[in-house]
Amino acid sequence: MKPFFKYFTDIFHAVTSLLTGMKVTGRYFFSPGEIVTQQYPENRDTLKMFDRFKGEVIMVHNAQNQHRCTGCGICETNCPNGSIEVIQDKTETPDGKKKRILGKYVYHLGMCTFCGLCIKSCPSNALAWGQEFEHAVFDRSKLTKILNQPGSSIIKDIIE
Amino acid sequence: MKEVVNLPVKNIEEEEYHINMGPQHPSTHGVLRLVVSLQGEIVKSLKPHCGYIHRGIEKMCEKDTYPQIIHLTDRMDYLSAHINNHAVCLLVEKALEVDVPERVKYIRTIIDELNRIASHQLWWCSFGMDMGGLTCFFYGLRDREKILDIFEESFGSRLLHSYYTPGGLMMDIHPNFQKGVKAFIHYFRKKIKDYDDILTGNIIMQERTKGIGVLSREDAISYGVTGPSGRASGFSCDVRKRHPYALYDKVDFNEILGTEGDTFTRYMMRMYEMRESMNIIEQLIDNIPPGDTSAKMKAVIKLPAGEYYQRVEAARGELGVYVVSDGNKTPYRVKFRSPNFSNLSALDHISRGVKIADLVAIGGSLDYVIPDIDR
Amino acid sequence: MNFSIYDFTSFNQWTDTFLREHLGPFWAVAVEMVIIGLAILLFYALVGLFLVYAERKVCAFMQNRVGPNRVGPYGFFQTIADFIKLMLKELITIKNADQFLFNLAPFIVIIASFMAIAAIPFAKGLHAIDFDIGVLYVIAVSSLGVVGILLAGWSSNNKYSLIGAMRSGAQIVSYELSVGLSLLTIIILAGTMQFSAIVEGQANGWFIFKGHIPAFLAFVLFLISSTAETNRGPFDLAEAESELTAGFHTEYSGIKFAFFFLAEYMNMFIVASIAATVFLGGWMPFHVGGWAGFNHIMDFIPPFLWYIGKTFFVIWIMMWFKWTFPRLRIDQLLTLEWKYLLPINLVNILLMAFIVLMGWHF
Amino acid sequence: MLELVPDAEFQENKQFLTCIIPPAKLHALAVRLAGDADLAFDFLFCLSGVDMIQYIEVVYHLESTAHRHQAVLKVRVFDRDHGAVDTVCDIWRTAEFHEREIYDLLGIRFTNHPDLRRIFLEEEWIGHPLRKDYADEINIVER
Repeated sequence: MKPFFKYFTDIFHAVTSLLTGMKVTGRYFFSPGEIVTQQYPENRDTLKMFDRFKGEVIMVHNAQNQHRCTGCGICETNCPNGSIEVIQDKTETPDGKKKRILGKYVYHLGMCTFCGLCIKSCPSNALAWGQEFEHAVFDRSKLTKILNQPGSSIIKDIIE
Repeated sequence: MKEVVNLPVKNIEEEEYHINMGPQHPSTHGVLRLVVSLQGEIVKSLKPHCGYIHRGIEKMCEKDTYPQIIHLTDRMDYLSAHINNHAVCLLVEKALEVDVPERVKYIRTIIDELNRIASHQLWWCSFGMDMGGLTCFFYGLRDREKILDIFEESFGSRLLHSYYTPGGLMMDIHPNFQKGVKAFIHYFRKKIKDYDDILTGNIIMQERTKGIGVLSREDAISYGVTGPSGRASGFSCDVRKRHPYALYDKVDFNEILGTEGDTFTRYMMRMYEMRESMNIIEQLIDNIPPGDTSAKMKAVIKLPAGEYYQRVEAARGELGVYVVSDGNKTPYRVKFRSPNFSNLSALDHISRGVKIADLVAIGGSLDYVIPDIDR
Repeated sequence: MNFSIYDFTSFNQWTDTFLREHLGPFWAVAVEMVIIGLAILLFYALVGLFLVYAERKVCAFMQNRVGPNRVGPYGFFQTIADFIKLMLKELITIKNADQFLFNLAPFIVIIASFMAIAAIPFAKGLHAIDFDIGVLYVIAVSSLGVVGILLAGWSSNNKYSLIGAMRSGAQIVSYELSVGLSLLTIIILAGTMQFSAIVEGQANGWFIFKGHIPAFLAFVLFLISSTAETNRGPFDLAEAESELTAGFHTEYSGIKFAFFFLAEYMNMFIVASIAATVFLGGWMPFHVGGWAGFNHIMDFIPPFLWYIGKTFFVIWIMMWFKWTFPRLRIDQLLTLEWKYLLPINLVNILLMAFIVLMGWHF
Repeated sequence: MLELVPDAEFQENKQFLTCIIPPAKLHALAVRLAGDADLAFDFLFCLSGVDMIQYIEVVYHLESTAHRHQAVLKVRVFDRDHGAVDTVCDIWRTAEFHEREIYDLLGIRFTNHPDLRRIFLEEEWIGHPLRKDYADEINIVER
């Protein structure tokens, strides 16, 4: 007689377990307030990334188009992937001495792994994370960026 | 006219049927190729072929300095990136005999456990999908998103954080971190009931997993199956208990051991572990002491010549880092003992004689991450 | 001439006499067949497209998503866009595949589901053919589809496809029994196999209420076994995507794949309409004994809408199954049929026969 | 251990008891280490190969799950082209994959291994990438 009852209790347990599962999906079906989907291109105006979001490496420029990079190249040695190339330039200070300044700061976004070692190691805090994340381009060469803006110069009070 | 070929008469009963599962297959969770010999629906044997995403991380490490290695470890088991980072950081700290501040230990422990929960959530949803319950996939991802948002707010990225550095942390946690974690735990304690309702208790799921893919304790040790999969077989392999690091010797948590060693026990281990991780976080989250976020480290880190080994408990098992240093700023040789690599080696053993559908379930319960196997 | 949306019989007779007067009997029948064929084709396409959309929306809501919402309002034209895309896609020819069978298979599948639609009464007088063995005809025709699936799996020259097709064969052969037996339970109650008569028999109450517990049990059994027969989750072993990539239609592309896809949804529609017709009163409105006012209001809703509403309710339940449960294993699938569904069904028939014999039903 | 392998050489290591043994004695010692009730090293948690230029070292990290002690065995192979070590995958099954990995990346053969094929790289690959003298102009960029 025992297997006979077991047959029915098995069916009962099976059906209740299935109904428990159906209760969950059924509940979500009737509660559209729980929908978590974000309508991405539509919410672009309101979409704000977190301050620390690692979108890309940028060089901070102030209102006078000045940056803080001295062109020392520490970031370049710290980068594990070779995605930074600092091309140095020489300039003459008013008192006639030769001084190293930044010529071009080349940043290969396509090679960057966003480890943050360049930003951490920079002695003059010239670099920061940008929050831009829509990096898709049609041509790979567009991923190579020059971070110092044209005509920019170094802030005067930065000393090495 | 087609040519009539007289095929040699074979005994059909004995003939095996080989199928290639992968490299592109929905249930291999990446590019793993399993050559499965079938007899009807029954798996006779299988041969894993890995290496489709072998990137030579160990070779690359030989060229990089210690802080640079960190970001490579992210890319091994990308689902427990923080824990991988932790292994290298601990190794460097041990070699240099640096004491990291208490605050760093607290934060690292909390984040490791968060990472473990996130990893198990992704495992849960992909396991559900392997079983054919597609809805699980979205519930798991929905809840994992909450952790990733916390990560993104504090560390700037969602998956590959590179947050730990030798000696400390890249930066301090975000002021909202504690609030966010507490809100998440409150949220997830409710939502984990959905997991149980929809999959754990489900009769179909139980019937499909109980008694399938049994791995005995001896085999688990012999195959080096660690993590939740090893503990399901009763192999007490939790590195957090055996060789405590960070704060694991101070917090109160249980190492849950299974006895059956089947797919269902492996499943339950991870479900328990998610709850256990939440307990650990709750013990620590309110007590993070103030202090520095990094110990004093030299600008160029050079390990004294010698050999170092550090083990941590990653989400999928024991992760070991073996470094041979010759005193330079780059390691001489780095070897990662990745948990999935050893776990995969047991797949052939435990999936003999099961059906294809079970093979998928077993694979899901071993929870392999292919980049970690290939490295 | 008194046309109404409640009764199509007079409309049909009027059309028939009109055509016969003007064209003669042979051409009248030919024109009628063409009209019916086109109507069903159009209906088929519309329902198929809508069901795909409905499935995606239902599963999205169950999964906390919004589902398709880009093409048209609420993504309503998404499936049309998908269909156009599938039509324009390249038909990949498989090397070493049996080309003839490979091309034939999708047509068999779709024709089988097409034929089954003919016997279903959508409203009073609105059906293509009213057989006196309608139920038998539908069961017979709807199981033809498995031939197409087997052919598709065999001719693709793909191991996954073959495994999927063989699973499907085993599955449909065994679940056909349960479908038949659970319908038989109601046929005992109705005393006829003619669909129109079955529906008429439910004028004073749906069979699911009239037949006490056995009828309800038969409804549940029919739901389970018909879900299995249409190869839908949790019984979608033939195309189990996590095991067999896409099962029997792995190698199909473009419009041939669309045929399989449409046929799957149409099969679901057909079994749902049978469930609605046999168990839930077909196009009969919902009446509660004694509530004359309520019943009067219910009569105002056109029977066609009643029928569609019931059908979609059954379809929704089947979608609910699919998006909740994990998939069964092949041996469990057969265990479920032979150890549980079949014995219960047999006992159920006995019970029903007893009830009918004693006249205990309403 | 000394009585079993008299020519074993112990190495200074802060973390583990390290012992360098000749390749010929490895298998016998491994059987003993795994089988002996007092030692019971049943868990091979890491198996790695290191190219030391003069020789290639195979490192076995062992742990006993019962007694919680750990030890390291090292085998030095001096023959770079045809160097071979006895397999231990009959004792610790996990070694099967790890030995294939070492064979693949460092080129040490393991005798009696049931299925010694390359594990990550394709069969046609020339060279063993983790060796220090491995050169690949295309894929390895020196900085």
